[in-house]
Amino acid sequence: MKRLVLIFAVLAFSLGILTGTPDSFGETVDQGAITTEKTEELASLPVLLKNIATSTGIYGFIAGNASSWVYGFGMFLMIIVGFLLLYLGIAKKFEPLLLVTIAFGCILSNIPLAGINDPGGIIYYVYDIGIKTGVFPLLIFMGVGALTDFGPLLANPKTILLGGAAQFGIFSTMIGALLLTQYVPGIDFSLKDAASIGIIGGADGPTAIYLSSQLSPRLLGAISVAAYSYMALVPIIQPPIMRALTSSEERKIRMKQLRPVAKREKIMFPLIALTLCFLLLPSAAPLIGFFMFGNLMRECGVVDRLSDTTKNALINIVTIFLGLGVGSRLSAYEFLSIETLGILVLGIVAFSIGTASGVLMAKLMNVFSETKINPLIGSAGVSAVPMAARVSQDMGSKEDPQNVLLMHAMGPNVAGVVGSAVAAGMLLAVFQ
Amino acid sequence: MKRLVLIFAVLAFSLGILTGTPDSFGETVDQGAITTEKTEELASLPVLLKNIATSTGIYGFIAGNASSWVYGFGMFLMIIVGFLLLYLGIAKKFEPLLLVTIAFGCILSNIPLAGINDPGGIIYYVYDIGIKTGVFPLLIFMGVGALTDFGPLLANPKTILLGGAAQFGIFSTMIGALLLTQYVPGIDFSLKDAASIGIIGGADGPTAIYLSSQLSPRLLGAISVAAYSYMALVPIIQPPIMRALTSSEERKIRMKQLRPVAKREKIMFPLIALTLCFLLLPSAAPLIGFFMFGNLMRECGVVDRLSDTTKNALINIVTIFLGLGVGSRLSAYEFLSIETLGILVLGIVAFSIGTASGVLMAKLMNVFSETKINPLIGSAGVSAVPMAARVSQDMGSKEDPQNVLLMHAMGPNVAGVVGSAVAAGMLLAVFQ
Amino acid sequence: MKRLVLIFAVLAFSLGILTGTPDSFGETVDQGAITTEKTEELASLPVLLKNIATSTGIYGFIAGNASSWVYGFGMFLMIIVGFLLLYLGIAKKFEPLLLVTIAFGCILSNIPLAGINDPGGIIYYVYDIGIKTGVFPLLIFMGVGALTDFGPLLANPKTILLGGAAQFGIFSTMIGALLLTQYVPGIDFSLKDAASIGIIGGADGPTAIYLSSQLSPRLLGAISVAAYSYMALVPIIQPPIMRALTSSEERKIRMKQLRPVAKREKIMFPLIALTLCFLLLPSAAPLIGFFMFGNLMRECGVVDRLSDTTKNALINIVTIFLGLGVGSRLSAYEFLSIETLGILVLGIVAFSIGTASGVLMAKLMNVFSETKINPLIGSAGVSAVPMAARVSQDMGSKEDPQNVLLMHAMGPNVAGVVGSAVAAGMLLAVFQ
Amino acid sequence: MILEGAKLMVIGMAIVYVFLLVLMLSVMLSAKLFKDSGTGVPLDAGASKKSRRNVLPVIATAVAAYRAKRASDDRS
Amino acid sequence: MILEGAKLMVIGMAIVYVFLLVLMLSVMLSAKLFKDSGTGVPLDAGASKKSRRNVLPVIATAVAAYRAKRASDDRS
Amino acid sequence: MILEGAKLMVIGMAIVYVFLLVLMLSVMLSAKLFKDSGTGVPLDAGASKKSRRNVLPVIATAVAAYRAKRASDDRS
Ligand code: NA
Ligand code: NA
Ligand code: NA
Repeated sequence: MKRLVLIFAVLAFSLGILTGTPDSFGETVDQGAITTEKTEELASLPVLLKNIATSTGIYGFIAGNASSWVYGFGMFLMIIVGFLLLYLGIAKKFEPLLLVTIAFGCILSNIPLAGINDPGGIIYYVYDIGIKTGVFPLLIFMGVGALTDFGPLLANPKTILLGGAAQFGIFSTMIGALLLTQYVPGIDFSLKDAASIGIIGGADGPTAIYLSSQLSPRLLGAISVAAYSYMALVPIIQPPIMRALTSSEERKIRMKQLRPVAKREKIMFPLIALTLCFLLLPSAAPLIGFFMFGNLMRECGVVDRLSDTTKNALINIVTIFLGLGVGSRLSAYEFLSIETLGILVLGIVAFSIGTASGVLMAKLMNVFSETKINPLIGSAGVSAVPMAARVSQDMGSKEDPQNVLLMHAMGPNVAGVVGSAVAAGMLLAVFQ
Repeated sequence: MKRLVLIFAVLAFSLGILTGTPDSFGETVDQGAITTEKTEELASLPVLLKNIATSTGIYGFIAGNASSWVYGFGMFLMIIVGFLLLYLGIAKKFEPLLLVTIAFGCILSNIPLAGINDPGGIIYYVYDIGIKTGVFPLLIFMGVGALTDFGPLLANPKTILLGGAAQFGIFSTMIGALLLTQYVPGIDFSLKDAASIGIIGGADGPTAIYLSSQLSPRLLGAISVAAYSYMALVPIIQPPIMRALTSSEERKIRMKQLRPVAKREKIMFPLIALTLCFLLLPSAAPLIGFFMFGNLMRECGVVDRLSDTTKNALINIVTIFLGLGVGSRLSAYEFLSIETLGILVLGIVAFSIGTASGVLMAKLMNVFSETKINPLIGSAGVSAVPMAARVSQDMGSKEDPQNVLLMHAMGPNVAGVVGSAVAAGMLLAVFQ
Repeated sequence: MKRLVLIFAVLAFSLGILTGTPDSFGETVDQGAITTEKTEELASLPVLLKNIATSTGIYGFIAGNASSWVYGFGMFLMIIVGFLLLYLGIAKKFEPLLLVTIAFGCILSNIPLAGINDPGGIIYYVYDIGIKTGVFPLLIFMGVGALTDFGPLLANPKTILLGGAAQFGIFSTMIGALLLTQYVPGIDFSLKDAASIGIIGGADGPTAIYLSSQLSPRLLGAISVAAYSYMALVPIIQPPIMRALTSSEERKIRMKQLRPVAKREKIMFPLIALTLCFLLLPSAAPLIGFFMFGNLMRECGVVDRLSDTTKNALINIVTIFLGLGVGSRLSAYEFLSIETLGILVLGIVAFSIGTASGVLMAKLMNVFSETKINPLIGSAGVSAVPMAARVSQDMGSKEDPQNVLLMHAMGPNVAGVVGSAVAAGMLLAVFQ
Repeated sequence: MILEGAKLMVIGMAIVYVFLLVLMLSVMLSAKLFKDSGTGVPLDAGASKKSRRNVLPVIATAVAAYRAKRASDDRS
Repeated sequence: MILEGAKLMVIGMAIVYVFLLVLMLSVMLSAKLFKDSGTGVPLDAGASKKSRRNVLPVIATAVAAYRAKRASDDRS
Repeated sequence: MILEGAKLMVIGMAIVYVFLLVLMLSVMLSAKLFKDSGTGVPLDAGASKKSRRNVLPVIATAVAAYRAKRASDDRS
């Protein structure tokens, strides 16, 4: 990282010399400053050279500053943020599929004078066609459906309730956002904004992107980055909370082996979930519908070539464009504000409350039920598939190396995805 | 199936209690009824609860009824139709690639208040961009071209004529549709509608979708469902007709082994077909052009990576969206009518006449030719690749277990695809 | 080839008899001439037959002539050009991925009365959505990035300068285009046109398509065809120039084996190139940005599933559509002119000057440097990856069969891609 | 506005739980109907046997993958 | 309107047959020109031999696939 | 207008070379910083060894592919 900075400094210095100091501060920079009206006649060579100097990115960063810092130095800072996200994705392996693509979208969108994110630019199209319409997150959700095995949930349906408890993180964080609005100057979240921020606690990328693209497009960048970053940080955020809320005996609870699940049960599940969705909560139908469509293609066994493509070529292509499009929301104007800081703080609160709620719900269920649940699998209800389930397994085997909780934790884990989608659908119904 | 119904009943009952009886019958339901004008202030809790109850799908089905039954109970019926198509696709394996995706499109499009098929909804976009423009069926046709081996046709070109005879089903069914219009009250097909219905007899999905999307978008749903359903039913529809029209001796005719076909012949074929198309019938150029483009990529041997993608990732992705888009045409308003019944009846007539014409044409050719053709391969001229060719093989080997008709039947089978495309092009030329 | 012509002649003759001579010369042909106003009543049978005859392609070619030859015989000639391109792609294996698809786009777009390239036609959409916006060439560039190994360039960075020299072909050809404008009647290239023609010398397909789609859409067809044809002809164009400019001793120079390149260097390279691009030349950011995005996905090692899809399914799908869209620019009106001849002449000049510049630059570097470079690798700087590098290897091993230049030539080869993108970015900055 | 948030929380959690509860009950009902083979539904007679065979390797694979992951994480 | 349909049927079948007949003749012509190797066209000298080798396995595969399909259908 | 072309050529080649020169220098700097393993950056300790192992087969493959290509070209 230090070396990266060093290279940057050297580059900036050497190039600063090459381009010279711009002498037209205070003017607004318009794109492609070199163009003359009559394209058939270029300016004289010295003028042309000066024009070329004023079309460099360095000049753009400096002169853009003159109209407003968010169009000059701010863009440069956002490019640094982009490189930081690349570092997190590549070197730290934080959800790289999304962070690398978001980072590239962020960098490309913040290049002055390039216009990649202006009407006519490629990333503008990507955002306009795929994100604003909600198409890309829904297609990702279809792919996630084709990748999800609901077997553990079907083998032990009670774990569905754990996936519900974790959604408490969504709603309490929403209230947190409203509290910040009331008490912190410079932060002004509407109710819609608060709902979008809360959904970070759903720990589910496509749901967060879909909901905030519909309710609060201006916060989409910060919310997505927070959601994916904290999903990657689940192994750091969750364990202390889980340890604090459980006794060593509880963490040692062994759960009985999961029964085998019939193929027909797996085929029925997406149909049941879809039916409940259209009967009870039609506003969640796009999310749950595409999720269950992907899952039905996976399980029904007669369209394997479609589900293979859905969970490979299609989800990969859409991921690339989704990342670029989300990255385009990381503009200095929208991202570099005290509100982003607020969102980052609220996001970690959301994850923490969701984790705690899941664990406590498991303990509550143990009060009423004979067959005990290891409360460590409660935290997996926040989603963050499959990271959170792995954390449960990890903590369980620390207490008792023979205890295999992974598959048990997959139940609340995938239930959490459904739960977040239901919460998002309910919020859409209220606000849309 | 019984169990499905049982689950439904239980769900509907339990949910009916949860949501209560709506007290605002007679009002038009507008989408997202919970929204208040000032999003910053929600209604009081009881009002909010009532609003939420009126945003359930159950309420939507019941209240939608008040304005017109096709917006209430009709939508519910169409969802049942969707589940029925899923059943046919999954349990009965009726052309599952299309029926499963069409069924899901049907279900999602008929969910009240969800608006997935309204402007701004994802399936609306899919239909608008991919089906209305004809892009998706043409891309499917390109993929079919990349999957089709014209070798058997090239080895025995006379079988091309069998693919022509089967198109008689198209035109006679068209007349059937006009007869229904004249004599059955409640059925009112225009000449364009009749042509679109007739094309079901082409037994070729993309051609049927392309033609009816251009001539009769309102019938697209019923026509597609009929076409794919009957294509799946070919092993039931064709054998009795074939048996009735042939003697046991005819069914025992052995055909001489097909000669090997040179690679250059296979490369020339798509070019020849394309040339004939643009010289004789330019209006068929989109269909035949993309079909032959796919086939040329397959055969030319220098763009294998393109043809691989065409017949895998690309055709799979487009199939998913094509199905969803076609399913969106299965609205109660358009589907639940006496006309759909007429289309279903006419569709089976189309297949039967096409089958008979193919068989009779083979017998006619045997009158004039030395080298006898087994008339069982005539029925394969209806297309329905490769199902119809398998039926020919099956019936042939029942008479004489040593008789291998499969490859011989593939000739008229693929010729039937070209024949249907020519018929469709001719109809486009007349009406467009 | 002779046989192809023969078949054509026979077809044209037999069909000419079938369709008869049209009797309405001098009228403008409008599409779908058969349609009657009231679709419910068709014309009488003889009229209908006549109408159908006037909707054949043969009639279209002849009658289109009446308004202007470019709408009649010109279209027929362009279809012949399309078949010629198919022949070059398939039989001669000239860059088949692009020439076959461009050829098909050309043929389909020049079919009279079919309207595939008119508003509402599929290839019109392809061009409008993918080429005019620059989206397709950029996605191809992303795929090329995912396919490119910058290792040889990183192992011997001095070879970057060879990739610069070859760009001299771009700018000198631009001047050539202006000279033709001044001295050849019938040729009238604007400065933008000249720049687009010059970029042929970049020997890089997507860059040429991107630049000319932005600066000179009317020349896009001719420029693309010239670029890809000459890229395929590199093994014929380059060797005589390379031999003329080098002595046998120079061609025998052995280069020391390339050092291994660390994974981190490969990860840093796309980031460095992107940084330089946004600091120095933001107008090249779309091209270099997507190129480096693809390369980063390839090298970073954490998003392999994305880079796999990028360099397989995605690039293949986009190639098909890019080819069809470029082919749609091969209209008789724009292609059949003296200017196309000029472009073809200038294209070969561009390649030749680029080749010579690269070789001479290598010799110049040898004057100043201790470690000698084999000047044969200089010609690889024109890009045309990997063909030009193979030519270097080939000529080197002819002088000394033990001399392996291939990997050394890959350095300037990929540097040439970057160099062309920089040149294109600079031209965009000047004109846009 | 915080009151609005509280309202949303109450309603939201209620809806989430109603939905998931009904889902749980439906899944249990579905399990009762479809769990056993030999109930006369001809869809796939050997399915439960097949899936019994399949579930174990799936778990084994998941556990193995997880352990490999943890091992590599520890190393780094 | 039924008369219109009859007209369309006559013209339609005529066009379909004219097209397919010309296609059949062209394919036969093409077969005459391209069937044999050794005619001096250098495109792929060994093609006919190669394709002869290829066609048989193709048929065998198709027949095998068909029989497997029928067998599985019979079982269900 | 030819004068305009000449201007563009001078500026164009200048920009291309400035860009590529700075790129060359940056790549050299990057090589200095990242070439050796054991510099404390934990990204991939065994990378250079691994890539050393990888580069040779890559070259071998490329050369083989090239020779195969040339051989088939000669034959045709
Ligand atoms: Na969740
Ligand atoms: Na057909
Ligand atoms: Na180049």
